[in-house]
Amino acid sequence: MKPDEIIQRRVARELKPNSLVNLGIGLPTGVAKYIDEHANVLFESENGIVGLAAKPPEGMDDPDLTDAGGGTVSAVPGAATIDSAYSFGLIRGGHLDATVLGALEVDERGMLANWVVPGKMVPGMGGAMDLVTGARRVIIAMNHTAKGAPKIVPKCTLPLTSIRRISLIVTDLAVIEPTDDGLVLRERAPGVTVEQIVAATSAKLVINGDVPEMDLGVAA
Amino acid sequence: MKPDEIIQRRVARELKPNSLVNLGIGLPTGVAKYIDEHANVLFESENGIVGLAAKPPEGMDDPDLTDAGGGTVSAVPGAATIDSAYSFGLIRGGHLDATVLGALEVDERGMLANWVVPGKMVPGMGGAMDLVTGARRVIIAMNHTAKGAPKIVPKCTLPLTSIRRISLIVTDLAVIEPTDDGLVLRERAPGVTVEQIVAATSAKLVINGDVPEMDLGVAA
Amino acid sequence: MKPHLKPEDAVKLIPDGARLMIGGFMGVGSPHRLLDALAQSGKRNLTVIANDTARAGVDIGKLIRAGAVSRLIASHIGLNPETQKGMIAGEIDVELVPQGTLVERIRAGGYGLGGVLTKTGLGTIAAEGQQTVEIDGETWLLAKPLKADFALIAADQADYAGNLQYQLTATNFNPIMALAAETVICEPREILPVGMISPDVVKTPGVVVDYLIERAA
Amino acid sequence: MKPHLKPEDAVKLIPDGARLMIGGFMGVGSPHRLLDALAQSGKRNLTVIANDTARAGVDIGKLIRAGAVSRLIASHIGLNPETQKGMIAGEIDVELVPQGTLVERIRAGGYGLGGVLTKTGLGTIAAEGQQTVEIDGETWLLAKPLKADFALIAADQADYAGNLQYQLTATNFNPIMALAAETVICEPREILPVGMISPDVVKTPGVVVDYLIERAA
Repeated sequence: MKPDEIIQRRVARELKPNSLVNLGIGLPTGVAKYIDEHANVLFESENGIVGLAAKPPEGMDDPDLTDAGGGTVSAVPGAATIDSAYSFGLIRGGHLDATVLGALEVDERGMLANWVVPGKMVPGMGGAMDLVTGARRVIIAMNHTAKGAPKIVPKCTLPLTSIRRISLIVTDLAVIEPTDDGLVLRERAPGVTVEQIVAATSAKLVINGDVPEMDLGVAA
Repeated sequence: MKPDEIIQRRVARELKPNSLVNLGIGLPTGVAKYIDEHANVLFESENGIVGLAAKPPEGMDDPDLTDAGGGTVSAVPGAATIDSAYSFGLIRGGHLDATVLGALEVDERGMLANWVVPGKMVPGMGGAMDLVTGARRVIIAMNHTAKGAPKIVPKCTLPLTSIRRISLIVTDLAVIEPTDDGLVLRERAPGVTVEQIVAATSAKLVINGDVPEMDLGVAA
Repeated sequence: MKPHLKPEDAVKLIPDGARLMIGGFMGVGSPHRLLDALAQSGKRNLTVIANDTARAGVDIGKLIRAGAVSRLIASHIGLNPETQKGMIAGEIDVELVPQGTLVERIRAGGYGLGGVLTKTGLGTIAAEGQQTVEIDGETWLLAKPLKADFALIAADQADYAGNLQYQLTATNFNPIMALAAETVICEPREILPVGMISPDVVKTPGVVVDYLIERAA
Repeated sequence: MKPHLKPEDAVKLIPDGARLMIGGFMGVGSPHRLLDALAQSGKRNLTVIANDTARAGVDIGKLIRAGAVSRLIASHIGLNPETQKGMIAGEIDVELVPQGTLVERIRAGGYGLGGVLTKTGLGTIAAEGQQTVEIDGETWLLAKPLKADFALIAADQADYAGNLQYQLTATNFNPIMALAAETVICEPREILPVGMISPDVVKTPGVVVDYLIERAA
């Protein structure tokens, strides 16, 4: 199984039936593919819709129905259009059950940096700061390392997205939960050892006994 | 002409074409009768509609179309429904060209008291404080005296509605404008003398030369 | 499909002492059947957050008459003498709030904002004891967010997923309250299959609604 | 009837140095023809308040490419490298604001509120130099209201009175900006006689709209 699919399948299992979820652009968007269609997970996109669905059939797209990346999407029956103020009312007001976002760095305190690399990349925070501050659960979906360098670090060197601790980190190697006691290693990806995870992580990991393998719902 | 009609006709002449106006319940509501229908003055009611119109024909009223007093009304073509937050966004945000309200007292500083008589009448301020603080012009429409006692006083004895100075006072006797120099007597009602107005007013009035009679647009 | 209840079963969810937001403006846009059931249920010690208490014995006025309300946050009680009497007798603790501030406080509660900065009420007795904030040399009144255990709201149409639309001046506080309470119970005029209400007409997405009141038998 | 203009005449109302709010999200729901005309008009030194600058040379990106913008308040410029280049070269003064804070700042400007109290950005570099407020022992960031000389917005349908409705995700910032500018110019997809849009579907009452852009010839 490809690294992205491992991450997406594992994150999909975190999303509860009848919940409202915002998926970041890129890798997180792909999580939707692995949600049980009967679970009635509802996706919101911060540009203003509750009930976002997959890309439209070829030739059936509408320029006024898009995701937060500006790409055309479809919608589920029972979708609702909202303006930007309402959209962030849902996000900031705690009505969003979960957001799934990428990361540049996560650290031992559970702090996230995902919006700027000073002097190099200045995209702006978009909705990320509101999402990380306001969503009930913040799930980070990312590759464990970037060009071989650990992204889970003792302390973020990049500017933080929020001072609110994120809820869970899901990578192609592991599931890690930030807690008061530090980053607890909860699960290993299929075939990955604890030693491999520790080697790919520059932050200290808390390891309590046996670390089980991820359940991806299918054979990896 | 009855006192109320004098007040209503004179206030009507203050409302500019294409403006958005909120009329308080009671005497101010009656101002609408005297607006030129071609002037396109639009009425908003703080319970949530832009484009309020007169009472509906007998048997044609709808319980979901009401004014701020809860009475059924009709609406003009091109009316718009708004929620309470938007309604007060219009009011507080300076989008309302004028509000016409009654008063218990107005004083030499142009301060208004119109929402409570401690120990006696506790109706609550409803939308009055927002209207007086936020409307571009606040026009007071009231009888000059209450049971013979002046309502235009040196200093309000009742709790203020706002610390924002109101724009104009129109009574059955006079038109008075609060200014930096005090209450300027601008106009007399038909047949009323300056002396009668002064006698019915306990506040000091600034009288600059001849005080013209109100133009009511019709013979009084 | 959204859970749906009869009014008398919905009020069983509400304990004595609960904090309720109730939609409506002089009863227009209030959840009439839900209020009937609540007034008959014998609840005590409720806190009600609403624009007003309608008229004596009508809509929210039924809760007042039933003695169910011990605390009220409202902008206006002038047309319900029973509420005024209860206030003067010390039976109902009434907090009067300017209407525009009241609705923004409810919105702030629902939108995760720390409060409302307004000029309304500044320098009046309505501002007594309240915090002010200086911004660029100007003084603003800080009014705090309001939240509730339950929002009891009314809508014109709902679909099976709980998406709501409102009609005319029956809209008022309802869509704002729908975001500010832990549990949202809506009494719609009619309930339709999913897909019958255009996404652009929905004013409250079903995802924030917890229960629909079934149509009258 | 609302005054109506061709795009090239509408942009004549806008002087160099004007402060503009522009609706849209990555160009979706932006007033395309108005932006075309504005980019071609040779304006200079504009301040733009918008969610983003779309892509290079597209919609608001046309203003960037034309060198018309000297100051930008936005939440995201990541998909327009020309904006980033202009920022790094010091040609465009860019203020990045979290999206939810940006829209609330615009709303506060339009609604007559003194600012926005939010947790978003607190303790990050996005909050540097900003005022904080303590409320019941909690710290909130105070973000100031935004207003503009002009709002350039797009709508789906307008009526002759300027009442507007929006479609799907083309709604975004448009209805919020419609209250926050001195002069509001709207480019609707279609214009209908008064009475063709239900009052309950109108999201922006015509009374706050100053000009409509006529349909393309």
